[in-house]
Formats: sequence, C-alpha cells, structure tokens
Amino acid sequence: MKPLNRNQIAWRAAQDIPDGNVVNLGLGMPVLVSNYIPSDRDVFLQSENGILGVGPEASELNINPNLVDAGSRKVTLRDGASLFDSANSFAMIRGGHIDITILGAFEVSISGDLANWDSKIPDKGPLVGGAMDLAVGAKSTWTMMQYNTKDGSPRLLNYCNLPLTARKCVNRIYTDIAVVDVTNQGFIAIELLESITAEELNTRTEAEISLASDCKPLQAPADLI
Amino acid sequence: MKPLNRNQIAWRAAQDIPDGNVVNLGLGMPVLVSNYIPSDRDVFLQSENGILGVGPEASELNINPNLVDAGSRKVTLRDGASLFDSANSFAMIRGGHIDITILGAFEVSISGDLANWDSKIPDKGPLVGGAMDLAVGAKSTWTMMQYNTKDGSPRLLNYCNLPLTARKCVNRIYTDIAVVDVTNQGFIAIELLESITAEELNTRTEAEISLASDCKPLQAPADLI
Amino acid sequence: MAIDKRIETAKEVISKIFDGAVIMVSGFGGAGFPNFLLEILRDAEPKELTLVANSATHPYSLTHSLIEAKMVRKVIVTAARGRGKELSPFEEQWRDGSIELECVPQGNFAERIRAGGAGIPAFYSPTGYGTDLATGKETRKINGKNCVLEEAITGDFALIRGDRADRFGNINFNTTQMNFAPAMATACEVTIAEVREAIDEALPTTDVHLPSVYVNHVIATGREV
Amino acid sequence: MAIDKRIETAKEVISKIFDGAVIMVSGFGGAGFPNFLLEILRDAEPKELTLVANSATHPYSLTHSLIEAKMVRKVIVTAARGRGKELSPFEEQWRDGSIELECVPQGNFAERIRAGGAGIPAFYSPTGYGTDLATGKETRKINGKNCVLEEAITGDFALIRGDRADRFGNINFNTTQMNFAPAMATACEVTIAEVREAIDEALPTTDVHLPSVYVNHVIATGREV
Repeated sequence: MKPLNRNQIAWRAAQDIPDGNVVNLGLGMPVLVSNYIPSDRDVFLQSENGILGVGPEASELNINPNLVDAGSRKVTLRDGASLFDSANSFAMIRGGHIDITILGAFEVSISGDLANWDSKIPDKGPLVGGAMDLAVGAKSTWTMMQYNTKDGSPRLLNYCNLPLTARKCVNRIYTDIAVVDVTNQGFIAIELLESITAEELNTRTEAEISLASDCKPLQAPADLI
Repeated sequence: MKPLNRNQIAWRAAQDIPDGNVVNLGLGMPVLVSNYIPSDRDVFLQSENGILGVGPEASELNINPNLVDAGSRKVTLRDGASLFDSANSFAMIRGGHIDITILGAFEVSISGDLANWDSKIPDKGPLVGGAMDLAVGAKSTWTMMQYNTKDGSPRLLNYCNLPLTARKCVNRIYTDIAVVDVTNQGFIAIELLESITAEELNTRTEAEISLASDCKPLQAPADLI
Repeated sequence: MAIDKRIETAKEVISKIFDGAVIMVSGFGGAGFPNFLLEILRDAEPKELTLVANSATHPYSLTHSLIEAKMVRKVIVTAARGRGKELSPFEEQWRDGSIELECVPQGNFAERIRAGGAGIPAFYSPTGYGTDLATGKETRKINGKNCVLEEAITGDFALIRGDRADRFGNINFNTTQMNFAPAMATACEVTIAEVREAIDEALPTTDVHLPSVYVNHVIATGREV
Repeated sequence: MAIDKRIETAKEVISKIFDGAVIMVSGFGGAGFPNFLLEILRDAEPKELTLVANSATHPYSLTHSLIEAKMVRKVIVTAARGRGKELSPFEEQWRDGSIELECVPQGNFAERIRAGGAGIPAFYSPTGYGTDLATGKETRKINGKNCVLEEAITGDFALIRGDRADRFGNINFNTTQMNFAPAMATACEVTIAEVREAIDEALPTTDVHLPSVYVNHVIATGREV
C-alpha cells in the first residue's frame, strides 16, 4: 500500500467517529471526512458559524445563498438540524458539547500541543478563526496532516516551532503513513503503513514514537482518489 | 389634596415615562404604573422572565397558562413583542438596554443607595429576584414608596439601615406626598403636596432635603381609588 | 443508528440521579416547571441533593416537595421566602440549619448557569456589588465600574419543561415557558426534558429553541403546563 | 407616538458615523454582510475608524473596501489573511504600520462582543491560553483550568444584515445570516440594520431573532443577500 492520499486519510478518520457523535470539521482536509462517515452511524456535523446538523453541499436546485458553512460553502441542513448565532455556537464549542473536532495541523508536540494557525509567511496576515476555541473546547481533538513536510522535516515534535493553537489538546493524529495516539507515554502509532518499518517511522519523527503492541497495518480503499 | 393613594402614585410616575421608552416594573406598586401610561406614548414593558412588550393581563378568553410576567400574572403580548430566555433577558437588563426600572423601596439614601429586598423579618427566607440586576442595569432607576413607614419613621435616609440592593442607583422617588430627585446636591423635592410645608417635609426626612426652585404642587386625578 | 431520545417512562432515567447530585430545575412564575419529572424524582428519593432553581418555595413548582421530603442539602436560588407570615417548610429547615441556602441575584444566577454551559469558568458582574450577597466575593473595578467575580454553576442533571420535542432532542418552548431551561440544559451533564408532545419527524429549524446536543432524554406528558 | 424605525434612505444615519468611531460589521462566509450600508459608509468617508468584524479581507464583504479607502485605523478580527500569495490591501497597510491589528480567536471574539452588550465587563476564557494571542493578558487557573482574562468589546455603531424587520425594529434572520449580528447589535450605541424586507405589521414573536430594543434604524434593500 502506498501512502494514503487526502481522501484516504479522511476515510480513515471517518471510520473512528462513533455513532451519535457531534463533530466539527476544520477547513481543508478535515472537511473531506464528511464524505466517508459510515452509513450505519448517525452523526451531527457542527459548523461554528451557527449550524448543528450540516447536510450535503447545496446544488443549483436547493441553494440558499444565506446558508453557508464555516468554509463559506453553500450547504444544506440535515434532518434534525438547528441554527444559532456565533456567540451561542462558541458557547457550544467552549462548553464541551462537541464530541470531536478534526483539525488540520502544521505541527503536534509530544505533549499534545497543536500549531495549526500561523505558518509565519512574511507579511501575510494571521487567520485564527475558531481553531483555538475548537482545540480547547471539544472533548477530543484529532488532527489530519501529512506525516512530514514537503521537504521531509518532521511534524511530530518535542516542542512546536510554530505559534501554538492550544496546549495539550491533541488526542489523535491521522496521516498518510500512520495513525498516532498522543498519550502520557508519548506518541504511539496504532496503525502503520505496512511498507514502513518502525525504524523508518522513528527517523521521520523528531520526538520519541513507539508502536502499539497491537499496531495494525494502515489501510484505506484503493479506489479513493 | 390628600396624600396620594397607590394608584395615584402610579399615575404620577406614569406621566414621566417618555414616549418610546423600555420600562421594567417591579412587583407590588410599580406594576400598577402600566395602567396609567398616557395613550399618546408607545412604551414597551419588559418582564425579566423573558418578555419585551408585555400586554394587558389575560382574560378567560385569551389566557395562555405558559405566558406569565415576573409577578406570575397570566398576561398577553402587545404588538411588536418578543420573547427570550432568562440569560438573554438579564443581558438586556445588565447591558443597559432598559430605559427605566421602577422598583418598590424600603429605604433610599441621600447618595442613591437602595434597600428594597430584605426587610429582616426573623426566619423568613430572602427573596432578591431581579432587583439587584435591575437597579444596577437600567439607565434610570425610580422608586415608588410611602414617604414614611407605618410608624412614621423616615425612609429617605443618610445611610440605609436595611441590606442594600445596590449602591448609588436611584434617580427619582415617587411617594404619597412628594416627588424627589436624588442629585449630587442631595434630595431635592420637585413636587410636594400643597398641604405640606418644607419644614414638615424636613421633619419627615432623615437626610437633608430641599425644595426645587420651581417645586410644583403634587397632584393626581381624584377619581383614582 | 437512528437517534431517538424519546423515552416511554422516566422512572429509569430519574433513578440514575444519585445521592449528592446537583439538580437544576427550570421554571418561573407558573411557567416551565417540570412537575411531571419532579413527582417521579420525589418518589425516587435520592438524598443530599443540591437544587438550583429560581425559587425554593414557589407553590406551583414541586421543587418545594423535594425539600419537604428532606431530600435536599442545599439550594441555590433567587427566592426562598414562603408566602404569608408562617414559615414555609424550607424556612423551617433553614432556621434549623438542616438546609443550606445560597441566595443569588436573578441575573447573576442566569448568567452563572449560562457560563457553566458555555465553558466560561468565571466572569465579573456589576450586580450585587456592595451588598450582602457579595460578601466574601472578590471584587474589582473595571473601566470605572465596581464588579464582583462570579463563578459558573454546573450541575449533574437538568430537569426542564418544553412544549414540543423531536426524536433528536430538539426542544420548542411555549412563550415564557423558556425562562431558565435553555441555560440549565447547557450546564448539566444530563438533561431530561418533559414536553407536551414529542414527535417523530424533525422540528423545523425555525421552531428549535434548544438544540438537540443539550438534551439527553425526552418524555411526552400530554400536559398543557 | 407610533414607533417606526424604518428609514427610506440610509445616507443621513450613516453620516452620523464620526471620525474615530468603533464600527461593528456582521457577516461570515458570504452570509449576513451589510454590503448595502457599507457602500454608503464608504462614500461618507469617515476617517480613523476601528472596525470590529470577523474578517478584514473577506472578498464578499465590503469591509475591505473601507480599508482600501484608508478609512480604518484599527481592525479587531479573527481573520486578516488575504487569499493567494500576493499581499491584500489590508496586509500592505499592516506591513507599512499604517493600520493596527488585533487578532482574536473567534469564540473569544463573539463572547467579548456578547459581554459588551450584556454588561459583563470581563470574563475568563480557556481559549488562547499559552498562545501568542494571549500575550500580555492576565491569566488565572480556575478549577484546574488555565484561563485568560478577556475584556468586553463595545462599539459606537453596528451595521448588520437581516432578512425581515418590522416597524418596531424586530429582526428575523435567514439561517446562517445570523452569525455575529445579534451580539453586535447588543454591544453598540446605535444599530442600523439592512434587511430584504421591512413590514408594517409586527413580526410574529416566533420569528423575532433580535428584539427591537437593540435596533435603532431599519432599511429595506430588496436584496436577497
């Protein structure tokens, strides 16, 4: 199996969302997760601009220009949805009523610190949005990311180099080559691409990382492209 | 003219509510004010349990058992009314969006301190309700009261004896014998019953009180009983 | 699996209310009391409860019946005064020192509960400053305004009353039935809602006053109030 | 006198926006931008404005046009990054030091505005703790949670967009058009609302999302968004 592509990473994360959960999906890769939630699970997607129960993207037929999600996509509502203002939406997020948030990440530290909002491009303005609130407020914070940067540098670090989004918040990391839990014993890979050895994983990680005793092969449907 | 009765005091206060104002009326005498608002003024009554735009008391014909005001009366809604929960209602009150609150009072001090919630009856439980929030939050706080206690003791004092509701909050006092402004120069009677002399008013007041240079006779319709 | 929070009888969920639990009970002035659930709770007889409710003594609410049954260790309320000159059961227990009382201004009460549900552990409020109800609390002058530090209130179980619910747990309220229910539902681990009617299909989003994420169990009573 | 907050043209009320005013502008992701009012504001050309808006650079919002016209001294936002690699007009002014930026996590942003309208001068939030956006802010550990002291934001003028309004100033929103508008309307001295349609008769209470007390002027634009 080759390293997972974006849709395959999204598929893999989607398999772990429990039935009945309320989930907020960040911009970028995480929003793809909504395409792969198993059909036997009834999941409510929260959008921080004021939706509980985001439905599929709108088509020409059912578009409402005022109904958008946090990624500015024109969306629909699912059965049982509700709407509210931003203050109430973040009361829901900060108050611990979201089961899982899945966020993109630049870096994650071994203690679960997350850096995902400021890549320090000179003179480009900051964009924090709801990331800090979601990372602090959700019961679980998962990240989705490429295991390494484009130039091969590690993203799983002892300490984040980029500005932090929140401290000690990440519980699990979904990547192209491994699924990693952030634990009191450090990073633990619970799934790993079969073609990658523990030694190679270590060289691609700055911090200590170990394999779970029952570490499984990381797999995803091959037809997701 | 005899000292004003409860309805006459309510009538007198009602005459001073400006057109277009939002007013919260406390339990007891203040709620009577709603009966006497001049018909040329469009006033919205707020009830702290979640109504902006309380209408007349409900009759057998239009009663909704779930629609009550802060005094537990079954009420109706006026045209243009809105409804909200208690947290939002007190956000409205605390946030300075109520023009006037009219509250009952046991005592008012010369600096505008109000005591109206705890009369210190032995072993009876306290009842604070929304009084402290209203006294602090409304743009103007008026009180309605008998000028003296049943045994003739003053209620307009140098310092309140009873537990305070809020400090420096009262702007105006409507009573059976005078209308009194609370100012930086102390209590100033702006209307006084014709049968009462300045000297008598002084003996019935603990704190310093003076008459406004344009102090008028306190009057109210005689047929209000 | 299709979400369905409706229950046929409330006995089982109420039986999970443990000794020492913190229970929030909605209702104000005759509207929004969950009296159906309170009857069952009284029969379940958990002990040493802390009750968070607007009033400890309101005759229309069965909150007082829990106190009379000696199930309550402490109340957090805005009103605890029985009607009439005789002492109410609450006042007798309070005089005897067998029940603890925390009396809170109604706006601080509502805001502290909202804060509990919104992940705000504490806030500064101008209400209550300089009064007996702020005794021992930290104070601070902010932008010239004297304030009191108020802590969030959270609970184990919220018992609320609505008008209609759907199987997802979305709640609609009839006018002033709303009062404290939305805030209380956000602030408790488990929320049990009694409603007049619980429907199969989803409530229209425009009818949802309390989003489903805040509600765990729904029971239809058929009762108008 | 019958209340009627509807205006035929917005030029006069917008002309009252003074140099140095703090302006809040609603909208998120393409929904709820008061672009009709922003066009008039840009032509009125007040200077040295402070803008409180979710984004300084959103292409669908005309907020950015005020910045491009050099009318803005400071922005308080959650997003200030232009799309693409080239610097946006905001980013150029920011680089040159001619505009001040306060970047706030979106939940703290919404809550600080809500607090401004609710008379809460400051609150503790867990969001942002330990990040660059909390630099210099007071921190405090409350019940084991590290928090940052966040101050309320208030403004002089709120420009918001709704769907329908009545002559009293009650506002109804279309789905996610709501976002920051209700909180902003509560937090400003003067609120001007543009809506698709402004009607003579009162909105049904069940349609009112923003009570009339928070709205000063209403103008119908006929526009869908």
